[in-house]
Amino acid sequence: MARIVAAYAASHAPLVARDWLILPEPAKTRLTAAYRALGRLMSAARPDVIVEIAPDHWSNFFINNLPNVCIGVGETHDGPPEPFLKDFPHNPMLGAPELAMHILTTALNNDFEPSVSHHMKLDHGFCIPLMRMELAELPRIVPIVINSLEEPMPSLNRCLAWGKLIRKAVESYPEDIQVAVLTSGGLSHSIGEPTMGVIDEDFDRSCIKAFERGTEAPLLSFLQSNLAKAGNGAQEVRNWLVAHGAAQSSGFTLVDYFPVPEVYVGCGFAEWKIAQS
Amino acid sequence: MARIVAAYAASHAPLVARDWLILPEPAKTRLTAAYRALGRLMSAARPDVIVEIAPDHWSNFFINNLPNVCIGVGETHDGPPEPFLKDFPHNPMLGAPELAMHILTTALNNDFEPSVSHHMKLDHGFCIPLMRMELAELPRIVPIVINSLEEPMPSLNRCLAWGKLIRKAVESYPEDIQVAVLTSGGLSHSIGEPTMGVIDEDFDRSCIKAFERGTEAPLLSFLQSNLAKAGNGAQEVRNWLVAHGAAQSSGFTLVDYFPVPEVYVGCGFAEWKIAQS
Amino acid sequence: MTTDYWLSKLFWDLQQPAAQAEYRADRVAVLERYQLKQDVRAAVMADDVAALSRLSNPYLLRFYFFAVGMKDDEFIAKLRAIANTSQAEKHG
Amino acid sequence: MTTDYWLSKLFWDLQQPAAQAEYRADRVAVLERYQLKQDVRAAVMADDVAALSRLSNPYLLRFYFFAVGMKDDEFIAKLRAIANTSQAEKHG
Ligand SMILES: [Fe+3]
Ligand SMILES: [Fe+3]
Repeated sequence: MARIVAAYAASHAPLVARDWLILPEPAKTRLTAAYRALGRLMSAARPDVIVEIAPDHWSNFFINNLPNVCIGVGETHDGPPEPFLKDFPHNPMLGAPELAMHILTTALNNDFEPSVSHHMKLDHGFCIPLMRMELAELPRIVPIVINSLEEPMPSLNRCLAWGKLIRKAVESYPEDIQVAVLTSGGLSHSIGEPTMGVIDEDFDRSCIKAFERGTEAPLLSFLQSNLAKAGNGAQEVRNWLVAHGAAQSSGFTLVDYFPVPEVYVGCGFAEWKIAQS
Repeated sequence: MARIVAAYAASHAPLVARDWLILPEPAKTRLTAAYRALGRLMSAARPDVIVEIAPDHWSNFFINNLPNVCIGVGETHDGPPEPFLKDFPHNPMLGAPELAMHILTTALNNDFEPSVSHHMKLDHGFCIPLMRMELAELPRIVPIVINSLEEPMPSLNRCLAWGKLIRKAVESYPEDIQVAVLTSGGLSHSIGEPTMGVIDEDFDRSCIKAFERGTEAPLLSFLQSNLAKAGNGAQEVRNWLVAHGAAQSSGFTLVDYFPVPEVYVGCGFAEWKIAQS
Repeated sequence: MTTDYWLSKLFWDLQQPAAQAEYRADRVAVLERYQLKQDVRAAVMADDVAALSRLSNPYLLRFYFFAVGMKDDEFIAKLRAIANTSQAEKHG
Repeated sequence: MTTDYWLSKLFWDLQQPAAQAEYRADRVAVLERYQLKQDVRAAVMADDVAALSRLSNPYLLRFYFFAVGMKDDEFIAKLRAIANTSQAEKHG
């Protein structure tokens, strides 16, 4: 049987690639260290497959057919379409179509109705962590897109339920493989709205505390009350909730947190504690 | 408050338009009568909006982003893209964006995660009943696409749950409007598989009986055991299940059923009994 | 069935009348634009209903053979032959 | 916010570098292809951040103004002005 051996969270921002050469040295050093720390943890966990949970930044999907949840079942996934990521080293990325289809059918049999994609581009949200973690070899990827950009979005509760569903699917997958969950997004930031550039450190630190503690009810109630005030980019924390559910809400260890005004994002990096069921 | 005042089922087939002029007279007469009977019932029910539930026959969606459920929230919907429907009289069709968005948000708040489309084409599945019912004036349309063409699909149980969700959404919509549910698809038929052309009258008549009786458990168990053997086109009965749930599973009155080998489809037409809650 | 993405994409794109016309006029040129595996491409060139039926959605398969001008009778006969072959394989 | 489909489509399409280049060279010609309402079209021609911000997703808005070459500082200043205006309206 397959099992979830690790789960990680990392923030992303296009400017972590586009403006990399002009970022102040301290920010660059600390970002590099945080991503690399996750990369070392990931390598040590030796996953065969990464289930990566991230938003699509209008790269694949448009409002003519906008999924709230979409599972990528392709044999491969194209690298990031953003010109500033043209040097992304893993292009195309290998998918894990059997596991992905198993997650899809498990979802449909358990009252979830994701969209499915046989061919996706993975944009900076998916690829910046993968690139900056500097993995020697990239495991196969099952991308799962959670709509975190366009209202209305899946409820916070449902994001947690999605995490549990992913765990259930992995644990009922017959092949004996190791799966890591990686979630990309958050913490506080604002894009294209009047608060653009504002980072809400108070929100970010309280949010991290709520994830660290692990317990679902206070985490959900904290987010219910505060997420909407932390900028539209903070909605990406929905992806963290999915990973939290997949890790069975056992809390996590912070790797690092620091606001990076130059990329507009409160950047958080963490490793979940993995409950073995 | 809005309410569901009626619910109807009608089969469709591209050949009911493409081959209309060369269909045998008796088939044409009986099809005309059945669609018109539904049209008269629909007119008498005076709906402001039709929530129409049907599959997309690869007109809007492809496997790069295939929704299992998609709600059309557009102000208008384009008419059918099929060349043989170029004379479809209502093009574009008016949408009901507020009601559609209310169904979408109700869904997301109740652990459903449909896709959303702000711009859809409604293909022959949606439009053949609308055309042949010969409505003097077309009410506004909220299209809801249920994946019935590509495996895996939403579970039978979930289709019923979707119907109940639609009802809940309509009944919590603040405007005082009348909503009709129209579902399009089924009964037995096969498209592009070795049984293409086979109509399973036994399945169709038993299926109709199970819907007439109304009770959910035997209906679901009948479909669980028999749907897969009635041809891939029979999967469209999932759309009937959605309407059944929306009508609160009170059973229905058959308007007509007859196999039409010339269009490959066992054609059923029915009106649900509407429970008032 | 294993879904072949590029074959399915070809089928899907050919729903457009303009694409159909181009395809009828110059199949080879259109196929250049799809990353088809060698054997899949050969099955397309040979109008091999049986082989293609294992690689895409049956509705798309039907659209495709309708688009390239195969009559329903012939298409259905070829589909039936698949069933008969696999019957024969099972029982033979 | 009311989503304007065609404006959003314009923003979305302009993520493609080729489309961006065409748009910078001849905005009017590109706009012909989008069914924009009169006032929306005028807001596009005037680079009216405030007006356009009410009609599309904020990420798409940001992509768009980046694509047409507006610097982040200027874009953010215009966004702040919206907030200040609506503050003033509320409190004024
Ligand atoms: Fe992001
Ligand atoms: Fe159909």
